[in-house]
Amino acid sequence: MPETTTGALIYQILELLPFLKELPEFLHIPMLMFVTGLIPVTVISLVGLVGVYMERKVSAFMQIRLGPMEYGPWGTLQTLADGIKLMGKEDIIPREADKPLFILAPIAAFVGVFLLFIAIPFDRDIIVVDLNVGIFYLAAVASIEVVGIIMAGWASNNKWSLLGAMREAAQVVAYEIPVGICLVTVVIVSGSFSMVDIVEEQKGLFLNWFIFRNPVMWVVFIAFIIASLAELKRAPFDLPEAESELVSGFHTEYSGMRFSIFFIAEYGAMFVASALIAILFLGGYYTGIPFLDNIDGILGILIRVGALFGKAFAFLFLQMWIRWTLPRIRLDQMFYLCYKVLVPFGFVAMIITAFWQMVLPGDGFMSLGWAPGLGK
Amino acid sequence: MESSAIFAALKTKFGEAAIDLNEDGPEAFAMVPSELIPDVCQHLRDAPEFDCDLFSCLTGVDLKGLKGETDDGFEVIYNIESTGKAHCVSLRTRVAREKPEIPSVSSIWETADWHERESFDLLGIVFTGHPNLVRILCADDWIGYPLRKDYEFPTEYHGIVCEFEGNEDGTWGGHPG
Amino acid sequence: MPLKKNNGGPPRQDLENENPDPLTKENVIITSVDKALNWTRQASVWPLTFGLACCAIEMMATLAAKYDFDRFGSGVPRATPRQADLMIVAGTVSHKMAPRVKRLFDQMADPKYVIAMGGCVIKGGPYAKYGYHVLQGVDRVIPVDVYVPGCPPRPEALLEGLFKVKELCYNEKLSDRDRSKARPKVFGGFEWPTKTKKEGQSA
Amino acid sequence: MSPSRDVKGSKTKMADTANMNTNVHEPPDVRTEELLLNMGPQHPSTHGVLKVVAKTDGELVLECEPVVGYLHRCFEKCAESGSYVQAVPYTDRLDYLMAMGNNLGYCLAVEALMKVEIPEYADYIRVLVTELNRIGSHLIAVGTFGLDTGAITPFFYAFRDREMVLDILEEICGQRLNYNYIRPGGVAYDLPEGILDKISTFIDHMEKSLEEINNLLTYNGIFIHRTANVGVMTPEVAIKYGVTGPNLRSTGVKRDLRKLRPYSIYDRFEFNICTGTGEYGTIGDCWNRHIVRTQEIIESIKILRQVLNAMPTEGEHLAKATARKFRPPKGAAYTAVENSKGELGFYIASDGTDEPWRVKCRAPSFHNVSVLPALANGTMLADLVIILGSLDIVLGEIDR
Repeated sequence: MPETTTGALIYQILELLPFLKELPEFLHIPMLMFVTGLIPVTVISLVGLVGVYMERKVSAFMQIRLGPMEYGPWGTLQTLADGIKLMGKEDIIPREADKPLFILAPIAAFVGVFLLFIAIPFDRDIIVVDLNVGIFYLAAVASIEVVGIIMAGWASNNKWSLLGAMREAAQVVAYEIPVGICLVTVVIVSGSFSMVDIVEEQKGLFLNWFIFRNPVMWVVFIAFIIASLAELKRAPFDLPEAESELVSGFHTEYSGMRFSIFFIAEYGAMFVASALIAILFLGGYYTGIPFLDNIDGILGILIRVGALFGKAFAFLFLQMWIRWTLPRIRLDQMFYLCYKVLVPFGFVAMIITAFWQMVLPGDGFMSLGWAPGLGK
Repeated sequence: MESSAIFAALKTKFGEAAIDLNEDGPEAFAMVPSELIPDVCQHLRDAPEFDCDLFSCLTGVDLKGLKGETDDGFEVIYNIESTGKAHCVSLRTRVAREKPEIPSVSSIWETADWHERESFDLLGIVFTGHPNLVRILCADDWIGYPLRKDYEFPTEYHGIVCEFEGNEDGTWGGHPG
Repeated sequence: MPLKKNNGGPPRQDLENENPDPLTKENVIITSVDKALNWTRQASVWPLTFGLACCAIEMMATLAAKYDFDRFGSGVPRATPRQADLMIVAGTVSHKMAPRVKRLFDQMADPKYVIAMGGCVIKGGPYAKYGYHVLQGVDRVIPVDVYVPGCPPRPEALLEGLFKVKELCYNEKLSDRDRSKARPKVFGGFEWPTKTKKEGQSA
Repeated sequence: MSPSRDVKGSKTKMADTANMNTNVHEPPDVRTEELLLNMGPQHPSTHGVLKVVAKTDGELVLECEPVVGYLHRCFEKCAESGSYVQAVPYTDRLDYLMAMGNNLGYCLAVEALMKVEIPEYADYIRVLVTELNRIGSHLIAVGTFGLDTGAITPFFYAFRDREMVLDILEEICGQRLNYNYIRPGGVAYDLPEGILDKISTFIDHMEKSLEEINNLLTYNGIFIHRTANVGVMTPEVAIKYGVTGPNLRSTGVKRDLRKLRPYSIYDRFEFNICTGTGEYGTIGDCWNRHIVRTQEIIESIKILRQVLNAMPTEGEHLAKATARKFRPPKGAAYTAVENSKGELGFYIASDGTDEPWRVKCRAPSFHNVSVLPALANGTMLADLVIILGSLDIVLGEIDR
């Protein structure tokens, strides 16, 4: 295992694609950037396709319907058709819109999500860059998407869009705080900012996962799920695009390809958040069963990547379940939940965690002797 | 309170000559001169024995061409109800076609506001003292008062042909083809 | 896959002879691409949530559990015209509403299709003769692709209308992509009503 | 403009500022503007083609005004241009969610003019179909109110049950929405065979299904937070604006025309007048308007049970006097029935011929929507949508 501090994946790609070394030297860095960039883009697009299909099927089954059925077996080609159709639609930029901002906005939103993927470890070695400030980086970059959305709302020159964008700004700024508290708590437990280190810390039996580390990590876990829903503007926090109130919110004036970029970015962000929940609290790419995690070779990689994807999709399903069940909350209630519920509870949990770490440094419940001998 | 008792009380308050009663038809009503309408309505709402707080309906009727009717003006019918005492009152008044003006009762019941706008919109009855007497159902620039019996259907509205196209054999309906 | 020639929609002008661009003339590559693109387009016809009257309730019933528009890829009703492909004009169009219908149609991105749902939208329906304020057929304001008669049409009829739209999508050629030119001519002219005061703000 | 501030300014500048009619004490960069929002006629939550012009300060609605008339279909002109029976299909299209109730209201008004006796069997059929239709109408109200709050799934559950109502009504009269079934003097056709069993199966199902909808929506915590204490209507405000039906009853006023002035044969059945419970929020708020509708579904089921028990197996379904062309005597009458939205009144003036001289419809939604500014001014934009949804308006009868 290489020391995962400077991007193991890049070195692996160099090993896999020896012709890169034969290229002129000035092309090395751009080609590397291109190849490594392709991976997040592919993952985002695939996740977008699967996510939208899943959303439609999940909603259908919750609403006693069938959902897409006609195109492809069980309608599996439906989202592909939607995507290609959207590319072929007329591209409308309203005359009164702020043209440069209008064009840049979806790109900014997409870039925000793209940058998130860089720091997500799919396996010990499958990570684009394992930054030593991984969590810090994610928290910072997650806010880029909101810039795109505010740009979209402003540039559209539409009152509904503007209201949606303002709601989004207020919402994201508010929920950065509980998200930050949750991340800090995790860092207190793991003792590292690096994403790989955080997962490695949870290796072993599933009781090693951070959610079981101390009695209050549950609170942090739930607070993080709620806050991530709000950051993702998913129901019941879908105020920026509240269909019954703001028509379509910030993307009211967007059509065709630009609209689909927003859409893909949204689903990409949903996946990142789900994966992040798995990484921070539920052992990331580890299954929690030691003999499975210790398998080497391709099979081991598949198991670990599969474990992460499985956990992430479980939370994706949770997000959809919540969306299709709950009504939307109001703006003031959203702030109430953030500042008067999540922030205080998160703070208390953080302080208790800090004391717990001081008194019982080590493996949480494991160190209490509940399951002797099963540590890592 | 029976409607006959209400009408008797109204007669004593506003004078025998002013109010004409008709209790033969399917609905008993009091015919009130148009200038007295706000006073009668105010009294009906405020007097504790009447307490008519719910304004049910306001109907304008064009009398032009009605059989056995010499008047060619408009009749306006007020249906008023008391939710507390569970009795109903029906008032009618008539205005001339040339000058269809009735004092508004929208300050007495909020409901009358939209009803009077509707009667103005469809029949052209002017309710004086109404705070916002503009068209409510038809488009703002609509011409004519459609529920008048002498209303002529429009042939064109903003470049759109409005004339009724039946089928060639004079029937009405069928597939657009 | 519905491959037979559509005969449900109005006749569309053939632009092949007028088109000087050799690239868009039909050839093997273009027709294959056409087929693939048309397949995606007919597979995902997103309707605009735009209900006017009784027919809108039947449109909602079609979207709901028993009939389920989503089976055919149309279960994504868009609230904004920019993202919709299909405008189902469901319900009576009055003269007051006609400019808004026209504007919504104009705001939609091409390629766009229109279903006239119900008797009122097709030709005034029961209000044709005495309904002074009812537009006698929405095709006097916007071009209509498929007519679905009924008062209101059953959800099955609306689904049939959707299949007709899918046929239209499927049979389209890249050469007449600019459907704004290929649309049937609208009978009546249309201008915005001139208004003296700002609409909706009563004095 | 204080002269001390003008000393440094040039002469032209002084002239300019003197012409300007602005307040100099206000810092120029914190001035905020009011936003004029046109909600509708095409908007997902205006339940049709209503337009609401809202003056907002950010998310706060300062003033709002409903603008109606986008669906003005000239019902009154059409009704007076044909015979009495020909006007029945036009009444269907007033409140198209409760067509049977409209038919009934219109026919009762015609019958009041005619003074015709209705066969008892026809009366039972009328109550049967009207109460079935009331269940369907309230289900739509419940489902779309859920949509307004952002809960999408309850809408599908409500529509599933409504489809069952529609199947029954379709079997009775051949149409799904606009039935044209109740005629002056009775009903158009006899009941089909075996329909009573289907109805009794349906109402058994409906009782269970309503619990499901209640669990999913009515007692959902977020839903209660969104709707309780929002748009509180006092009885005084409601009566002042002519609000009737479930909206008025939610404020605690026990006014149901089926009890107050029993028409048809409603005096034979036992049922409660549902009023706002105040279980959550205050009486007269959006949540209480919602709960009144769900409870009225149960009351309708109660009435249906009694109808099914007491109903004669066969009989005349249409009075002889109105089976052919008929001419009511000259006169006019106003009759009102309790429709699912409120008091639906018809004022019909007869000139003695077979065509009505004037038909005026007192539509409940016309009044219910006029109260919107009184409830929504000063609330938030999201609440405006909720209040509008809780009033359960149908544009077909507002604009007629």
